[in-house]
Amino acid sequence: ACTTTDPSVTQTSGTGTGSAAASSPASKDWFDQTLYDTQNQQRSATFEGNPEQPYLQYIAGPMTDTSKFKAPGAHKVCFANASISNPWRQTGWITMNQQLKALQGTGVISEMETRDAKDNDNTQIADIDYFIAEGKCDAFVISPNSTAALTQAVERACQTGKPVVVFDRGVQTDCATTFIHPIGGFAWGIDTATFISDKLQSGDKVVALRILPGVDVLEHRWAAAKKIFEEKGIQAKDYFTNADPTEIKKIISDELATGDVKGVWMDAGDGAVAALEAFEDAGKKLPVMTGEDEMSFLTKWKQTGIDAMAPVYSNFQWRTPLLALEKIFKGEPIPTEWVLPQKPILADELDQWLQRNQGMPSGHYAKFGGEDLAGYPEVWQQRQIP
Amino acid sequence: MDNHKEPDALSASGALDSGPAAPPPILEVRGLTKSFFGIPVLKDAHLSLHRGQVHGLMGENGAGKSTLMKVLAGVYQPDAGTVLLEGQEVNFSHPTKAHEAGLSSVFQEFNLLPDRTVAENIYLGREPRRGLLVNKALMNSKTAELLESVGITAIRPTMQVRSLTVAEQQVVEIAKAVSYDARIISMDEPTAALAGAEVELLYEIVARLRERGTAILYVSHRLREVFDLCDVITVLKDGKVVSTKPASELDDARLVRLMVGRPISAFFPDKLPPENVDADGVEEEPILELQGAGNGQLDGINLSIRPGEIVGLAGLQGSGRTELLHGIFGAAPFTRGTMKMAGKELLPKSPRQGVRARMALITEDRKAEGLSLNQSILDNALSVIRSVFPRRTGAVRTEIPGVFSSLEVIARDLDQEVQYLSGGNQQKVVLAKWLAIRPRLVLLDEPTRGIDVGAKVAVYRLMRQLAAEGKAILMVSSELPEVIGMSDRILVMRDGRLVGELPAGTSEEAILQLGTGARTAPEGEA
Amino acid sequence: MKQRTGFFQQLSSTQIVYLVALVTLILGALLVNSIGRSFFSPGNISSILTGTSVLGFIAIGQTLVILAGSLDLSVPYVTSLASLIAAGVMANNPNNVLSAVLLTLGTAAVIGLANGLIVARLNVHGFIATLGVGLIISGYLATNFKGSFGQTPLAFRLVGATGIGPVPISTIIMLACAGLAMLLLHRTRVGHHLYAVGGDVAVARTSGIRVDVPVITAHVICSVLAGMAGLLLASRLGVGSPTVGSQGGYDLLSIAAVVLGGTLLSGGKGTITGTLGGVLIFAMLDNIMSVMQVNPFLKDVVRGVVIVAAVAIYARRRIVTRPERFPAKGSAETRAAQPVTVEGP
Amino acid sequence: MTTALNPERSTVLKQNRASRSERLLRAVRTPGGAVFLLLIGLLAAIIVLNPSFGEPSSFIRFVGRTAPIAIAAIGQYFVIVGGEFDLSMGSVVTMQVIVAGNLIRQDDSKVIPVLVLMFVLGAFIGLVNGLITTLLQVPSFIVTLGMMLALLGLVLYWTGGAAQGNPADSFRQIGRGGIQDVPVLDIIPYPVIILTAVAVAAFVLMRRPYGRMLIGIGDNPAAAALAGSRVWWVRTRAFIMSSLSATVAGILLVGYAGVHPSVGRGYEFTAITAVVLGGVVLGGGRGWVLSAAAGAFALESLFTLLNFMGVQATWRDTVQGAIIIIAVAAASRSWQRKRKGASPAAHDEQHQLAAAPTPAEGIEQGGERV
Ligand SMILES: Nc1ncnc2c1ncn2[C@@H]1O[C@H](COP(=O)(O)OP(=O)(O)OP(=O)(O)O)[C@@H](O)[C@H]1O
Ligand SMILES: Nc1ncnc2c1ncn2[C@@H]1O[C@H](COP(=O)(O)OP(=O)(O)OP(=O)(O)O)[C@@H](O)[C@H]1O
Ligand SMILES: O[C@@H]1[C@@H](O)[C@H](O)OC[C@H]1O
Ligand SMILES: [Mg+2]
Ligand SMILES: [Mg+2]
Repeated sequence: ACTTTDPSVTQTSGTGTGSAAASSPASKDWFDQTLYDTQNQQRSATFEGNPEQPYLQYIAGPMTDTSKFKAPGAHKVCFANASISNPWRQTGWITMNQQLKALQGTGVISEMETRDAKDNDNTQIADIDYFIAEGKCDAFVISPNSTAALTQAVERACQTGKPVVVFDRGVQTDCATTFIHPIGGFAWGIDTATFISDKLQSGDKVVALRILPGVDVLEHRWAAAKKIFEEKGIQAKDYFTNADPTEIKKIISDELATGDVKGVWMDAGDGAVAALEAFEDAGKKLPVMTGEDEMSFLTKWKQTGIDAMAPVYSNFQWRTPLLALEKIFKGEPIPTEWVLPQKPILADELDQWLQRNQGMPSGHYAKFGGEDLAGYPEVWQQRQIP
Repeated sequence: MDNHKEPDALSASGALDSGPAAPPPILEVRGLTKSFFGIPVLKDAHLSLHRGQVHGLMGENGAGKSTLMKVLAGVYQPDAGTVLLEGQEVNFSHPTKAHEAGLSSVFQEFNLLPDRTVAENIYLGREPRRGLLVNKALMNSKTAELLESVGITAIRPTMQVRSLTVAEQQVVEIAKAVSYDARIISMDEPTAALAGAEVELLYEIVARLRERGTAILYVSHRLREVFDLCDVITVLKDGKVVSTKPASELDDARLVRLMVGRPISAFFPDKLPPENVDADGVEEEPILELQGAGNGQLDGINLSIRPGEIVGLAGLQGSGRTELLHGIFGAAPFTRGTMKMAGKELLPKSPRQGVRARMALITEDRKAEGLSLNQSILDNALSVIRSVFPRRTGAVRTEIPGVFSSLEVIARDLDQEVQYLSGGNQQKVVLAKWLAIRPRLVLLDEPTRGIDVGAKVAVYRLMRQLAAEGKAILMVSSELPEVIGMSDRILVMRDGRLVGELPAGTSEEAILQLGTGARTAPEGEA
Repeated sequence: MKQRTGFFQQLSSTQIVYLVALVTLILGALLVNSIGRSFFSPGNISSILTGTSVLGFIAIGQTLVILAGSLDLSVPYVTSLASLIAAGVMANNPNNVLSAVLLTLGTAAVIGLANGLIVARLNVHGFIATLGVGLIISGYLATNFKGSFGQTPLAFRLVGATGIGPVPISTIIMLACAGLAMLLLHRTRVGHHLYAVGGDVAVARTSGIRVDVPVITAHVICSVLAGMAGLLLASRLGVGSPTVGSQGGYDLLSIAAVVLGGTLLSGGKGTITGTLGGVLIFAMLDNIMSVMQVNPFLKDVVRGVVIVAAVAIYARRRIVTRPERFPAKGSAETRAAQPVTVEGP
Repeated sequence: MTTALNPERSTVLKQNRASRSERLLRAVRTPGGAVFLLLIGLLAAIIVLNPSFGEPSSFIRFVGRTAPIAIAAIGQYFVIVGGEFDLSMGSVVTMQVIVAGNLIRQDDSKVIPVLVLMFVLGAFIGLVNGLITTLLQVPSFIVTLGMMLALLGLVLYWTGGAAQGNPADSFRQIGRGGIQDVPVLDIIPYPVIILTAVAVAAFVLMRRPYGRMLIGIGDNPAAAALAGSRVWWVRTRAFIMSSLSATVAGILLVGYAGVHPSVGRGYEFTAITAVVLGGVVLGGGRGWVLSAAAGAFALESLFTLLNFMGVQATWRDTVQGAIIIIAVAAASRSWQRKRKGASPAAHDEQHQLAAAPTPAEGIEQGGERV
């Protein structure tokens, strides 16, 4: 019989755009000084493009020449999604679908075939391989489930010669046509930890609530924050919560029982409300807090008037891959690493964002960036998931 | 076994070893002592087995017979004492050791795997191998030979045990014990599940083994069998050997007295005068009436039972007696025909409906179908009432201690779990739970299976009492003396049909003839 | 109880499993064709078979454990740990492959041994014993690994990426393991004893079997096969991952596949062939739903319903029924036999 | 029940029930009793580490927050003691949490109707689990596994993965609020009251015919069926109670923590662990309902203890795993010891149930008596 070896299973090149630290053992830190410095600078960088369309903005840098992909007509896109297992991803997925409809309307995309890996690396590898073999894809969009594990599958997609767009979590290869992501986890960590440290004294206790381990974009948030807390002498104790509010509430209650908690830091805002309620129920003074631009947190923030900020891991990045493909099929150059704006919501903007998202469910993300798309606002309000 | 109206006086002190004089014993047990968690079960037991000898081991429930056997089989380790095999001291630390030494056993408990084949069961634990692998072909052919050698043709080695009848399964167990080519075979109640032809088969197997020079240790509660088969009988009482005598020196009465330590006045108690019945109560309406009842296993069942009547139901293993009780009770409902309870049309579709009609079913397998072993005596006794007449629980609860005392249940207290009771006491708990509903019709399936003489008598007396109170009783039993001794009428089944009715006091031969079809009834059959 | 002798009654549960698989196949082919795709194209077949490999390894092991009357809930964690050890020891150096594989499987075997000893010697129900061991490993993983670790060299990655025609090597290895497991079950003493212990411990014991041995053996093999799954995953992912096992939900899914394959959850009866059928059904189902782009939440609904429905097909059937003597409904010919009354003996 | 009994003996036999104190002593020596000792030990350790935990007001809050899992454990107990498993519990909790969030929203007037709907839904799921298990004879492990997948999938599909938001505060009060300004305790959380009610009801139920039947069925379903029990219905009711208790747990959790699709995840395993820790035997027929609840408290106390000890959160699983193995191994030892312990008395002549005559005498009296 004929042996079929995937020609693309090759020695990995090593450094990629994702994160250098991703394949290192736990004992080695997720902390990466170079990346930290880069993202720290990017926080104040100027973004190219129209601020009205943040999902198309980017930081000037190397561009990929896409002229070889230039082709008229509608194209078939294959999307290998890690999952839609949390509200952030669900919101993004809804937005992406509305964007898809728009591009189908303009005849750029004929159809998008999606495979959802349900948070499973192995499944997503198989999904990508299936697309390569059977999908008749004109382009690939990949939202990797984890950084190192998906690297080779992405490389295989690249070797088809079709455009490959990677977004959100990264992979360890440069082969993709573009890698789309907001500034990143270190920037998030710097924004949030600086905010909290500024309001607290050295020696104060902060509880850090983290969703899950092992995801680069999340680990970077904590790596940066931890460093800053250490520098400022803040005592930060971290827990993994799976975003389960029950867990969060118990953790806070027990922490409150052993001493005052002055601040709460979160690597993702999901479950922020429960953390605050734990303070309320214990009759303790509400903490300085960072959540996320999830509606539940913004609403609670407003209600309680706490000293808070909402870092943003720009949800509108879910639109960008399809828009990038539009450019690619036109042969327009696009950023090789497409860094999207990532601007936290500060107290003075809170009302504005609440206003803009009135009627949205609690799992909705304020900076979802789809107001101009068809179906707004019902589709998001009713969370219609295809 | 006949009724023993006049028991002989007998000295309880049995002579010691009185086996055949000349050859040295093949197996000798000396001073065997075994306790379970501090309670002695065997006390200084001794026993000698000789080549070609069938040695009966008798005793009441809990006397220690099975324990002794299991020590010999390597299942239990003795606390003290020695076992000599042809003069050599042996110590079976594991059942395999006993097998290797030429000792095999048929255990009292069911010992086959229903989902494995006959061959796999017989060679379990010593599968023939070629190299590292099991040689299935050899295993099957050896099994076929073995089955043939013991005279069984209906069973193929590759059949699943589950597809065999209970009797066939028991025969497989016996074949399994024989297959070890053992010098000594011990059999613990091998006929408990057998009737008629299979018992004959067992007799033949035993005879053949005896000819070969195999020594057999034989445990049974059926006196007749013991006298038919055994050369020597040892009686155990409370874990002590009280007598070893040639069978010829014993008779039923003496044996029973050795076992229970006292004479038994009446094995099958006499009928009691009916309570509160008019003089001409004979013409009373039947409690149960079946017309043309049948289902997948039964056909054309016509019968009627009047209050105060004890009707025996005889037949071979698998003839459908249990099925008939289950049909009446609703556990395996009739799919055709009619049934009347006290004149009212009723065809129970579930046991619950049977119970509601105030029927009681004492099942043949008390551990599997009669008791919740981890629950207390009290909970078991109340189980029927609680399930079907929960509102009467309180009232019945207060009567329970009285019931147990009159049934003479021996136990620590009502909170004791029934698993710790001996077989006879467990059976009394089963009876008690059914008495609680004041049944009109009592269906008894092998009510004395595996219980000792003392407990048996208690059951018989209870039956008489129930009959006197006007209840109707339908009793299935494979022990013909019991059927004959207790029944007012005897119905005989064969192949799912009632094939005849015999009056009280009929002979075993008559029953067997009908049951086996050896004699066709005058009018002929369908 | 009354029984119907329908079509299903005459089939063995393994036959029913493959019948269900066939129905799934036909349905899949129709559905997939209806959207202009081919169910039988090499790419799709390869995709389905790839889907069987990892679960296959684990389900084979799970079959042995369930047959022996136990259960293994620790498999996902063993799989994750195995992937980490493999990738960690290999560290992208082809010379380390052999030692890594041995170390991985050795560690898995030790965990299996622990499972087996806890079940057999400490008398802890398999559910609790392996849940506990799984938690112990899970804590270790969570504390010591935050993200992927190590790197498998090219030569080793080829195992997960090579195929003979549309058949992935990994599937072939899995089937080879299945073959070995069948050989073990049907042709070795310990295999026979495994059925015996799962069927009835007391019977096994009095038949002279050392009952610990089959239980411990089953647990060790199950863990080793979970280790194999970990190796395969390390090969496919190129790295070890502390969550790759739990991502797959292999604990419950493997149990479901085993039961779907006709093995009794209480032990003593069942086949590897049936389990492979169960695994195949799951793999085809996943494949069809993915091709059809079924909403990921609804996928679980379908899985859940299929598991229950498929098992329901044969669960109610008594495996071997006694033949009926009479037609249950009673035919006209069966005249009620009149019992005769005989005078005396 | 006059049959075959000597009425005058009834009086003698009243004393043949073991004394209350003896029964209690026996009970403490079983795993179901030992879990209470374990719990006391754990609580003592927590208080040593953090004395403020022992203050009535913090302790009662601890009880309150443990109520949902304890209630779930009680529900799971019914299923387990009847010889089955309920793996769908976690999904039921999640479903109820999301139903509450999506249907009540901020509308106080919907609280009651939605509550009713939730109970109906809960009962319905239990009914389906029970009927498929008992009538179609699919192993409950598989039925409830299927239900777990299907239910969660359906709910997430229906809601697009996340609820609209927390339900009205009046509804959340059930799980979050309490009777204020109580002397000493400061507050009595409603969950504590609900837990107490559930525990009392469960305790009483287990002493009633239904409860005894359920245990009997877990022990030997064939015997129970032949004794006239509707085995299918008794077990189905256990599944219904399990789903209903998951519903109550869900209601308390929405109140306590708020709506999120991860609320309830893994609840089935936690509940089963708690039940087993409480000395209840998997496979049915043995164990007490309050021990199951105590098992839940022991588990929660253990986690709290680990938090206070500053044990890294990631090690928590490891400690939990080790503890349940040790506890269950010890329990299986102790059931064995109980078996040993029980035998002597059974054979002790002094302890014959029928205090008066021995069987020997009875037999000699033969047919005359009775
Ligand atoms: N494994 C055991 N653990 C504890 N006690 C036991 C065990 N096996 C037997 N016993 C007790 O030892 C005593 C003797 O039991 P054994 O089974 O030997 O009696 P037996 O003579 O065979 O009775 P039967 O005629 O009812 O079969 C009984 O009281 C029984 O309860
Ligand atoms: N092969 C078998 N496997 C399982 N159960 C069986 C088998 N054969 C018979 N039974 C059951 O055993 C019981 C006895 O069967 P049946 O009614 O045919 O015989 P019977 O005349 O009552 O004999 P017995 O003396 O054994 O009670 C019934 O409950 C039947 O369902
Ligand atoms: O859960 C989200 C994760 O999937 C994404 O990659 O990063 C942001 C998180 O909130
Ligand atoms: Mg015995
Ligand atoms: Mg019978």
